[in-house]
Amino acid sequence: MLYDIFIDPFVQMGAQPDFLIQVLWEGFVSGILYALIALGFVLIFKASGVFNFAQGIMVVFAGLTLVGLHEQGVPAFLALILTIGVMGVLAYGIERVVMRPLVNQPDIILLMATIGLTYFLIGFGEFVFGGEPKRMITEELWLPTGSTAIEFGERGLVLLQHIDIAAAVIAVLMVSGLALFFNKTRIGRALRAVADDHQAALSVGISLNQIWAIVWFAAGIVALATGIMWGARSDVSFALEIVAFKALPVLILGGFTSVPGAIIGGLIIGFGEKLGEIYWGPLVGGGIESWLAYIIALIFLLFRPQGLFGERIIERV
Amino acid sequence: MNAVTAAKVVPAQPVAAPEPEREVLLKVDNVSLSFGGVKAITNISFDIRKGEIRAIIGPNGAGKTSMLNVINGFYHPQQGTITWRGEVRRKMRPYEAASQGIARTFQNVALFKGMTTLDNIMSGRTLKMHRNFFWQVLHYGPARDEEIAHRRKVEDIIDFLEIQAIRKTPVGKLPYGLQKRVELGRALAMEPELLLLDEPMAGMNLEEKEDMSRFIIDVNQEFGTTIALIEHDMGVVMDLSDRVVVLDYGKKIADGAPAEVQASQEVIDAYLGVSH
Amino acid sequence: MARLANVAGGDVDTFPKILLRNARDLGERTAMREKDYGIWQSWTWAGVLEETRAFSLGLRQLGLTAGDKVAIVGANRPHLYWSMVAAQALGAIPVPVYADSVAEEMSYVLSHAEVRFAIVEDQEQVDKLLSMEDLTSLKHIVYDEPRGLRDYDHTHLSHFPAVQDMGRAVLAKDAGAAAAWENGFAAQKGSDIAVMLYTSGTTGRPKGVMLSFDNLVISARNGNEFDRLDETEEVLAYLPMAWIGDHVFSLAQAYTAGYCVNCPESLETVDLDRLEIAPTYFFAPPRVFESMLTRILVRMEDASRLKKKMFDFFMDVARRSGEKILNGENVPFTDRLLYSLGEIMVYGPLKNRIGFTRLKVGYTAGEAIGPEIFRFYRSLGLNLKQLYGQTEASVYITLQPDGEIYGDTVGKPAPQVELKIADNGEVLYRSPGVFVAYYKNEEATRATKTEDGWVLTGDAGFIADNGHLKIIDRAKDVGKLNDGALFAPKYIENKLKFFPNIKEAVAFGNGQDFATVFINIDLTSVGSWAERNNVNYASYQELAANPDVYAMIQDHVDQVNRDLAGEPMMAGSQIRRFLILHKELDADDGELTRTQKVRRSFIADRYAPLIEALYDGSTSRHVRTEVTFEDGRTGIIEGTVEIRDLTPHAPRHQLQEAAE
Amino acid sequence: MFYREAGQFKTTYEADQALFPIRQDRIAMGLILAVAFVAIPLLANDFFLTSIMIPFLVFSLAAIGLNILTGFAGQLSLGSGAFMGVGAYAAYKLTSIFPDANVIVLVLISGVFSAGIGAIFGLPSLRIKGLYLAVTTLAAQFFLEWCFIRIPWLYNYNASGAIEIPRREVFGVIVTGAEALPLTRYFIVLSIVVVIAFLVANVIRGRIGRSWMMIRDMDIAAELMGVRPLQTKLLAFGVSSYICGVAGAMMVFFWLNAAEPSSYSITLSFQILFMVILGGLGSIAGSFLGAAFIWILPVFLRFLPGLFGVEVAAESIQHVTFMIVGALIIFFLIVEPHGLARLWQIGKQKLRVWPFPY
Repeated sequence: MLYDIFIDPFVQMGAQPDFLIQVLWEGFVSGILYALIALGFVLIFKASGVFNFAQGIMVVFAGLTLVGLHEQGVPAFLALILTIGVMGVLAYGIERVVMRPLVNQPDIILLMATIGLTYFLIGFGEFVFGGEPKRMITEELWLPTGSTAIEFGERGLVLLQHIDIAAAVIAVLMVSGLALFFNKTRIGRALRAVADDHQAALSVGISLNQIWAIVWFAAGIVALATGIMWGARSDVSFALEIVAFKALPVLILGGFTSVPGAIIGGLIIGFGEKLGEIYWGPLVGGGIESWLAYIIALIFLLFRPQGLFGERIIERV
Repeated sequence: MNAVTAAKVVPAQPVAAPEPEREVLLKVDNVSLSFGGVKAITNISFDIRKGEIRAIIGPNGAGKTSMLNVINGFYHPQQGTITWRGEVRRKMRPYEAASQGIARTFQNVALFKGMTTLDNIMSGRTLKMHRNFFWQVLHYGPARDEEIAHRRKVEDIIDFLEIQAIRKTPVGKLPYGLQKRVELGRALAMEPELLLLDEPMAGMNLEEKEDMSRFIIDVNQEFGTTIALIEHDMGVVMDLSDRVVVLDYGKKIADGAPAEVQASQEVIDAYLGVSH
Repeated sequence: MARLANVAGGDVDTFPKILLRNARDLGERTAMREKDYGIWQSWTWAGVLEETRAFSLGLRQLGLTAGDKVAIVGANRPHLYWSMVAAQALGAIPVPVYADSVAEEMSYVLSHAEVRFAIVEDQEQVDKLLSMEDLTSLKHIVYDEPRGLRDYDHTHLSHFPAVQDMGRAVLAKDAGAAAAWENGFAAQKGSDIAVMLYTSGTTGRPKGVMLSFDNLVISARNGNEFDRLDETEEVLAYLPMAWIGDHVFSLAQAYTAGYCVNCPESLETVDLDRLEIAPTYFFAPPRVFESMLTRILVRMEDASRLKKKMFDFFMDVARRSGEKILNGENVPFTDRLLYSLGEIMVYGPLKNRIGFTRLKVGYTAGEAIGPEIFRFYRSLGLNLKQLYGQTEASVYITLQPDGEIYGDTVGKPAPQVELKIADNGEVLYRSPGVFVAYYKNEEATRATKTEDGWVLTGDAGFIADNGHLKIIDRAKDVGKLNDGALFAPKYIENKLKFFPNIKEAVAFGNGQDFATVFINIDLTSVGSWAERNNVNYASYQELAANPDVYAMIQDHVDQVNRDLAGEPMMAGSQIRRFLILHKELDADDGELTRTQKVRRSFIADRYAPLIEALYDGSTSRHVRTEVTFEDGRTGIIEGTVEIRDLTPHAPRHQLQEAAE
Repeated sequence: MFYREAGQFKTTYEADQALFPIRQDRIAMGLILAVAFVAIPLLANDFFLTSIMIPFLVFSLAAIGLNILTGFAGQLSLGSGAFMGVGAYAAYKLTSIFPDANVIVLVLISGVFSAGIGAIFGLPSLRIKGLYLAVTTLAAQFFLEWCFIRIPWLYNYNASGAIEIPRREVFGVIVTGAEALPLTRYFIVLSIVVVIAFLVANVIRGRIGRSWMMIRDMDIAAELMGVRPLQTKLLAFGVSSYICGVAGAMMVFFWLNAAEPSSYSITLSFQILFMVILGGLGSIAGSFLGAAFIWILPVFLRFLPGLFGVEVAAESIQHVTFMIVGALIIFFLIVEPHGLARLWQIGKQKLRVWPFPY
């Protein structure tokens, strides 16, 4: 028994290093996608302190809009631009209808509001686009398909999907883009300021309401990118929502306010989940992917309640 | 002068003469506390004697509140010991301090906002109530008898603090001065041996301060409760307290009767000369 | 009909005897309640007897003997009520005094009465008594509330329960003690002195009115019969115990009828306590009804528009037909229908909120009540009536019988009361309730009570055609303007005072060319107006000096003038100039009596410069006034008071005079 | 307006601290119970009982359970669906093992299992607060759901992977299984819900309920008053999970007859959470109101187009329901974050002080 848990998995890893690398790659790719969802959370949390439960559904919604528009005969790239527009309208709407009236409410109320938003978007999305899964318009967007096999050692073979590589590249681009945006632009600096001090942000000359609309829009674009990537790997459907919950443990690991934390947290969860599922899963009948991420986060939390990059909390009386 | 008039006894004035040494209730020995390198308290020693009103004063950031937090187990000092009723205390959780008879109020009122005045004060009786879950579920019988017995005690406190009119008002709706009074009531409901008051008169007007001072003296005299209080208003401190300890930048700079402390040059320099 | 209406007959003629009888006949009925520790602590008549007996025996142990005077000082508490009967049982005479009177005033009363014992509420009263150096007769103090008194020397000081314990110890030791105690007062007669009440007196030193058991018991019995009160009544004891009204309603009538007296938790909670108890029999001076109405209207101001409209609509219906329905007159069917709808929508809930749901009879007296205020309550279907009474009469002189309610009269002579009007217009009466004498004041007794038992009330009035007494004013206050026009200050003041914004008014004019007034604004009502209109103010003084407030008050005064112009007798005394006082009139400064009546001459002296300014044509005057705070400290209020002029209205003939 | 409180004074603490100190409230409560126990059984048809009343009561109970944890003790939970599942599976196993035992008793016992599991997942609450705790409960949700799928013993190795409730009789009356009459089920469910709601009301107004609220309102102060945080929170987790467990067991035994792991998915957790939020955190009455709202609104919406003679696909209605529920949640949070119970409270207060505005 102990052997099965503590020794055998590593023996297997050593015995088939190519398979291990394949697993790690899979983990890396899903980690990237988790990180992208988490990134959306972080953006909004940083700027407004709102824990946006709806980020996952925004991913699906963005993906569905894109595909849906294309199905209606809109050219792929026009559809992409229109979708960005839709996300902008959505961000503006959320700011007006949800965020502004709820300003200064306790965290839990805001969280609940985003859960309400989730329900609304699910209903709305299904009502407009129907409930059945859709195929992502990968080729139409000139994204690579197919795969490359890399010879590994004597008889090993690692298979890399092109779309996964593209996903990684886009993720890197997106993170760098956001970093630039935060550090180099006026709005970006205001956004950072708002995270620290609302008054300071106002002195930059941008209203809080504008800032919120902007971050929700930014989160919407991140969601669109995530949706395209994810949709290209599987299909676009509301089943994705469950996957989006995984962003929670990612954030727990990385801390709610840290962009690098979101990336690293995403990767840890991605790697951990795939390794766990492949090497330890069979011991208990498999399928542990559905909860492993949470347990990892939970164990982590017990030892470091403030997350990887969070500051230590000193409670004051 | 009639027969009855002669009967009046003037209550003993504090400080008048050094009374026989009272038993030490709590002793703080060389306590130091820091947060990530920032020293909040450095090497402080003093004691609190049974039945006295002990004031802890000092400028903002002098470490007064941290000191109270150490005493009731909310912070654990890195160095030094605390002796409570003759026993050196090891690391202690706040609820353990509570069960050993240490109650407190807070600088910024920390009432349970969702509850009424009555329930807030009832919450102070938590430790005195023992009926287990199954009786609580039934509510009738022992659990209700217990609840009623404690309600009666709580009503004593309500009567004592003259807050009958707000008995069933949610505390969130009360003005600040009354909230402070309810908080005192909640601490009193614990029937503490040592009562820690963190700026009981902060933000009060003159009349409210007078009321509160009267309540503090009454608590001390009627129930014999030992009181340690932090206060900014020097007049109040001088009137109320038997002995005063003065902190500045986490260090003790004076300790003694109010008059002595007031006369100390170091205190004048560090504190009294500084306007707040 | 009351079972115990005949209680005063036969040999049951003193309160200790009535207590025995009640304990026997009504033993398990609740006699008394006090809201204490959050609930209504209750005592049955049997319980009250036990408590009273124990305390009485304890007092005897302490040395109380027949003829001793016992001061009772404090708020309405069961212990203090029991103390009175406990003292009476030993032949001692209770002397309730106003608990909020300043030490000097109280000292005079207690010294004058030569009290040997004092039963007081708490430390405050104990300290007050201990500070009275010249009160040499006082031998022992009993207190009810131990807080703060722990460290006092208890040689001549006892806690109430400790005294009861002494009494109980006697009972435990000696099986015959209870019977002996009862025998002790069996020989007391109805003509013995029951109680001494000091009248607050608008002038001079307070006088000790000695009332016999007969005075009180017979008056109380008559009162009970008149309004068919029995042991099922609930009353709220919240008025000063030293006042004859409370003594009769909360003790004499309660004992004779056997009903339940409820003591509120504290002064701040009286409204809530009244709501909880819902008294069936209620007494209040007009100002209580006034302030209650003010608060009702102020709160309704904050109601939503729709609700306010509905309220106003139904109050209109009530004004139109409420009183008629109450008096059993004919009312159109539609109005009757609307009124019953109003009962569901407004009147019922309103009565519920002010605790009058169960009210059988309500009385107001002491001063004239504003007719609007009076009508308001009556139109809700509340049987509110006026009575006219005095300490010297054991309250009752005249009463309004059910169904014969006129706002401007105080009713018909109470049972067994004879009434006559002297040549100078002063009202005289003779009744079983007429007091024995003023204590140690032969001269005053003779000046007030004639050889054949008629008492001079000091009020001017006349008996109207319908047999009802109508009071105009204090006999000595009714005066004339220089042009010979009649000047009745109280009449004018009362007209002013039923504007919610005006709390108090003092009119001047006797021997002057025209009438003028001082006005006190009502801080609750005007304050609420200020809040609604974003007017900032830090003090009464600042609000009183506000030009908008002045304009508002000027409107009110003008309205009164218009009214006066319509009354032939009064048209000449229209108000020509007025000012709003820079401070509130206060009993602590001696400006009001303890029963909150205006002390006109005192005010005239104190504010002489202002009166001068009213008549010398100046438009403002700077004043400094010394004020006394409740704890005896003094301070100065200083400011400039503005004076405004009004144009009188031409006299008109009152067409609807017949309607009055 | 209908309240006539004048004259209702209390001479004992028992009366003052009664569950319904105001007479009119007692009368209203009596009326509600009379309607539930007499009028509805007399008047309602099977559809109304099966599709509206029974699920409403089951959800009410689950909402009460979650409300204890989230509303009273202030610990956010997203795992109530799974705890309901634990109750369902436990009851199923119990009745499989003890086929002759009284199934109602077994349903009540099943809650003990979910209470234990709930307490285990509550352990981290000592160190973890607020949103972080939501992750713990999500872990419970997904882990338990996985257990329902992967541990065949739980569903007696059925090929379908679902549990199907066998026929059981209590005192000769069929209470579970397809043949059980809706009315029988209704009475059982109603009785259990009423009794548990009453017991919960008792706990809430005693020392334990106060301790929960102390932790919720200000955990530091609570600790300094002598409340032991761990015990208190675990008790809240335990009691909450017990009630959810019983609700979960009732859901399958007296309503659905059969259930599969997806019946107790995160969707159910959210549904219960919505009931609690819309109904009102920290209110037992609110739990009923929330359950009624969330359960009955979709039923109503399903019938609404029919009333206007419009044919709408069932699917579309479901989607619209989602949208409406989502929008309503946001609307309520904006207008009255304390839910229907607070609206009810405000309304009641208005009636009490009528005609005054306050």
